[in-house]
Amino acid sequence: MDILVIILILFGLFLFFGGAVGILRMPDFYSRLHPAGKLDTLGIMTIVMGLAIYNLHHFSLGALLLSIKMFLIVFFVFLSSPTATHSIVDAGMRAGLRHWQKKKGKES
Amino acid sequence: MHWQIDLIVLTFVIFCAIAAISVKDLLATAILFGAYSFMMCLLWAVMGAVDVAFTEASVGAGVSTVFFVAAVFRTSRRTKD
Amino acid sequence: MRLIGFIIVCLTGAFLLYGTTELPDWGDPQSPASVHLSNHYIERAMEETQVPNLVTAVLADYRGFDTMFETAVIFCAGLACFLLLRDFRKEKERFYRHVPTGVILHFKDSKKKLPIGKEFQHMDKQWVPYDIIIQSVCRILIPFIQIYALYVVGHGDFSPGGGFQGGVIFGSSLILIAIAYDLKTLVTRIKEKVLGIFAAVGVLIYVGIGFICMLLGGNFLDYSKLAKIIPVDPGHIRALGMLGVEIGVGIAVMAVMAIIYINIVSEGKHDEGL
Amino acid sequence: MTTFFLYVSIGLCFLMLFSLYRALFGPTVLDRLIGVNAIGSKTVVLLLLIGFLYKRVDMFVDIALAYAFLNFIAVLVASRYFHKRKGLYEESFME
Amino acid sequence: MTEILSLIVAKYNYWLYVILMMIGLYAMIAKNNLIKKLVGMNIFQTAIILFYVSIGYKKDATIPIIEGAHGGHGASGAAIHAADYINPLPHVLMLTAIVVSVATFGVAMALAVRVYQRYQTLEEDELRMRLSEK
Repeated sequence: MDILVIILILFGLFLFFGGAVGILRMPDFYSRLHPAGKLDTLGIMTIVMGLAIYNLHHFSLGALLLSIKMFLIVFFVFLSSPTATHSIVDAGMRAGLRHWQKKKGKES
Repeated sequence: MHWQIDLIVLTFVIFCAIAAISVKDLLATAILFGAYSFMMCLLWAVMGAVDVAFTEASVGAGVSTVFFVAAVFRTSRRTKD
Repeated sequence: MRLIGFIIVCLTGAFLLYGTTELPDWGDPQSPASVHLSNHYIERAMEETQVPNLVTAVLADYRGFDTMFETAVIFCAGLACFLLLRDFRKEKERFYRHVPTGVILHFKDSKKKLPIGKEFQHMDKQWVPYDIIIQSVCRILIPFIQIYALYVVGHGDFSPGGGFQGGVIFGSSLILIAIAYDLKTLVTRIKEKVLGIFAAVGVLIYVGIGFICMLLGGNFLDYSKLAKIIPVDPGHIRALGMLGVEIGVGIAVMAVMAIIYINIVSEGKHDEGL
Repeated sequence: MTTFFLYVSIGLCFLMLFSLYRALFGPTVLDRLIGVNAIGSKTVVLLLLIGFLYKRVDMFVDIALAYAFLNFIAVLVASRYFHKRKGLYEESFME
Repeated sequence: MTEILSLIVAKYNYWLYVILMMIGLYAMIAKNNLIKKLVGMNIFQTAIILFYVSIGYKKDATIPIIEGAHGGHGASGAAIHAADYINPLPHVLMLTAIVVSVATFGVAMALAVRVYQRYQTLEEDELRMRLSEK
């Protein structure tokens, strides 16, 4: 069981790492949102699920309720984080931000 | 016991505070102030002050940023320094 | 000005840095702050009040008088926002939008109120179409947030939380209505008068519980005297009194947060906002 | 297992630094908003991890749940600003 | 080496609190914009709150909620030692301080909106100029 938890947490950490590097390295606003929206949501879901499974080690009613609360976190993040990303994209479109184009000749 | 996390987050808080007062756009100040309060909540959770962390989570993430953005919406974003 | 400020700040900082050498180490259990009074709180609060969360016990029982005036300060903040910004003059120029067709009606200088049905929608100067995704997600989320806020208020004795936190979360759910839909929606669903009455009632509940204790022959906010009128186990009566006080604080904080937001975002006109 | 959680949380703190760079030096306001959103999602996980480090996670899960709700509101408000006020850059550029 | 490390762990926090307070004070004195001054005030406030909360922290202690009392009937036999729990008193004082600070922040924002309605600016020097014109 511990191995499953460790695998889930390390996978989530890897996803967070990908998201962080993507936010740092991508050239413009819209392409930065791509890692930020997807990888962070999936990363938080995997890590919290791993922690919830770890919490069920010593099984009792309290631990079960606690794990249900953690799954509630997963559910609400699954619902609200893409909405936040969508609203940021909408704001960028309305603000008139241009998307990035590869410049030929000189580097950007 | 967890002094490592404490020191790292405290250093980030200093960066955030310097950026929040030196950036030349009030909306960006509002957003950076939100990040500042996130880290402050983390700091209090590390120190074991659970209730204070809860208060900061609800106040700093939700209401304080909202008031700030509302005031910037009704005044201007312009600032000279 | 900048140079003077820098010098003053550096001097103050140097003095304070010098002062830190005298302070106890970080996390020292024998520091002066944690040897006198707080040991009594930690060791005795559980048997005296039956509340496991020591912070709530100290906040609402041992230092209840302090918290009462903190609540009063928050109420005064809401009152100050109302008095500073509220503007009762009606907007002369108004726009309405017919929802099915999208025709926009424009009124100039009309004092008369139109009989507006459901198909007409109030429209601001900076009107943007509603975002269906955000609206439907908020419609799902808002009830959960409100139930969670009530849980935080009610469960403040056993886990972190209490009146302040639950009130702020409830208030931010009201703010979420105003953001996802429109400020007009929030103002028509919860009237301004209702919010004001809630803010006052919250403080009144707090003071009233203290006063009832006084009428029953105890000191102000001495919850153990409540056992004369509420038939419960006398060990738990203090926890029950704290719960009542927390409910009062929660109501007051919720109403004040909503009042401040509505007044700031619409400059006191209560018609258009973020 | 506690040591593992400690190292995971220190790693998350360093990942937070990357997002913080975008929040501090982002060219536009919206880039800062992305950075702050990413910091918020890492904070939820870190709060739970701190709870496991204290071995009292039943107390910390409430805070994480509150964050999952309220981080959303802050981002929504800040992006709602751009729905109403056009113009991405500071108004001082216009003068 | 371990002595230096322990000294840093013992005192580094206080140094950073002082630096944070200096940042807030500098913003309050030298910045020209009213809202920037408010942000400086809030940073100052959080530095002081941090200092208070860190006084109550104890090493190897748990959070100030009594363990094993969730059955509702409490009084779980074992005696409670004060060294096992973090000091709750600074938490109480600072908890109310945070909520009051957000309320006063709201009032200050209302004042800023009012000033902007009247004078169309938030910069301090421009405000002085407008005031002296009249």
